[in-house]
Amino acid sequence: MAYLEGALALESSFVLRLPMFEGPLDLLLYLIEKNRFTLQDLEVCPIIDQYLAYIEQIRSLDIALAGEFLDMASYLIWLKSRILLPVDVSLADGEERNPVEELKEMLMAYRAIKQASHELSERPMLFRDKFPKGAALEERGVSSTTMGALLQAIDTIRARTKQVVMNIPPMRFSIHEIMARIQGLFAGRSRIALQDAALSGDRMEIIGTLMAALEMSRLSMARIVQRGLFSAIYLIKRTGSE
Amino acid sequence: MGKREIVEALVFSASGSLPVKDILKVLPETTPGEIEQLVEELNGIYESSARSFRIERASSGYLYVTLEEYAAYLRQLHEPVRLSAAALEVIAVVAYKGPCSKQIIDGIRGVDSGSCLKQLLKHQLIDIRSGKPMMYHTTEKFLEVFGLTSLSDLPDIGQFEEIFGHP
Amino acid sequence: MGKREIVEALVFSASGSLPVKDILKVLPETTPGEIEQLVEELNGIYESSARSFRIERASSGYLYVTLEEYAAYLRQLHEPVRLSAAALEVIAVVAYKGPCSKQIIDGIRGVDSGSCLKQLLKHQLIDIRSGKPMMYHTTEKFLEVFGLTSLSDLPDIGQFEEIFGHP
Repeated sequence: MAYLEGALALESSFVLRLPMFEGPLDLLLYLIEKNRFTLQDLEVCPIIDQYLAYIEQIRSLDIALAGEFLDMASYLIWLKSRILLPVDVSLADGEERNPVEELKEMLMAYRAIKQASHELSERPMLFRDKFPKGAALEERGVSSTTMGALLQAIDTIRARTKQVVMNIPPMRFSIHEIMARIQGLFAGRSRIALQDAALSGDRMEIIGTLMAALEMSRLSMARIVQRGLFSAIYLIKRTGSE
Repeated sequence: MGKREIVEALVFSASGSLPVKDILKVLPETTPGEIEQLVEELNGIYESSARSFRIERASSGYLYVTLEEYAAYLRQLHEPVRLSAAALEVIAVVAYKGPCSKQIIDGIRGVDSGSCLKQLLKHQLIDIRSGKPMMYHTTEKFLEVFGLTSLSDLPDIGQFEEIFGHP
Repeated sequence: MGKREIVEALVFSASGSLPVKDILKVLPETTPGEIEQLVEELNGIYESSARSFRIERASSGYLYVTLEEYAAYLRQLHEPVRLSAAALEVIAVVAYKGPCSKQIIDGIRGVDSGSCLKQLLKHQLIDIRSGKPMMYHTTEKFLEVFGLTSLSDLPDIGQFEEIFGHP
């Protein structure tokens, strides 16, 4: 696997090398080119293996990898299994599109865009290769502008006022008060739903109640029980003998 | 490509006047006197080839201007100005929030919007509905400048997320 | 002062590109063909007197720009626009595909394009058309920046028709 040796040789410069790929499709195109395949006579399996090995290699170097690369990896594993496993006759009667063809089409579309963007960047570009004459001084009407400019303005407001927006209101609920309230509820029964302990349903109160429950659990005053993911949380009273 | 043409390109590309010190930054071996000499040469070339513009000395730098005899034609062109970033913020608030008072606009932006409101009023992008407090609202001209047919053409604020991330 | 110099002064005084229709407003007896002829003459004069700028056809009009050989000097004064490779991919999708949603752009590129869209919006190379989903399209400024008269000036790219011809 020559490409892997290459990858290892590049180990130290990986951080610099990685952004070379704009995304998983870019990496796939690179591997296809490296193997001297064309999209028409593409052998998918070796490319999939190399892609997965490459991703593994990068992950072993502990470099954070964009989610898209991993999504593609799991898609390719699925694709390979589809290719290697005997075709299910019920699925093979033309109803479903050939996933290999779909991948090829994706790659073709991406390659075309990559080429187009390359050609665009080769053109003499204003503000990079040539500069327009500066604006005259006089002020008259207002030039037409873009919706994007409007959104940009809103984003600027948001960025500037973020601190105000993020300002978390002070905790108006004392954890000890809530603990005392829960104790009171325990007087009549040994098991209460956590949400019953938050009287107002106020976000801050719910957080306060959860913190009170955790504190009570820590002090062995109650046990916290939840039957399943997202199901109701209950507090069960613990007695001294428990 | 000589020094003279580099000076020409620099002044040419500047908005308004270009300070001499900016020219010296790009051409460090030059002196202000030399630059003045080059500018005179350029104006000589423009004059002898009957060009419609000259370079003028302006406060701390140089500036391209068209000759006065062309003013009559130029005035017919509606040379537009760009709205300042602050004015864009204000118009964005008024457009999305609907008719609102200065207090509300200031509150959302976190800064005073007085001079922006004045600028927008001058350009007729907003108008005032009398009352206490006065309410500002967008105009037909606003729609025109932003290429909208009605305020309902404004994209949904929630949709910004895809570009600007979480609020 | 001839027509040619009036055209020169008009384009010269404009910030950004001057639409042909604005020139026709000032010089109503002229035709677009004649204007093109005059612009060619002007560029001839600039070339023979070794000027550092030319008039270019851009978007729907004419624009003064400096010659490429001066770029190295000008970049020291102006913040040059640097589009990332990713942003160039996004603008290529929007330009070739025509107005399209973020989902489509992401789909073709295989990665999220949010930050690129933001960058391109900031440079006003793309704009938004509201709707569900929001659609992105290229702007006049895009044509100006890439020296195009219209989107149909874009180089033909192999297989493009068959890939993008039918949505």
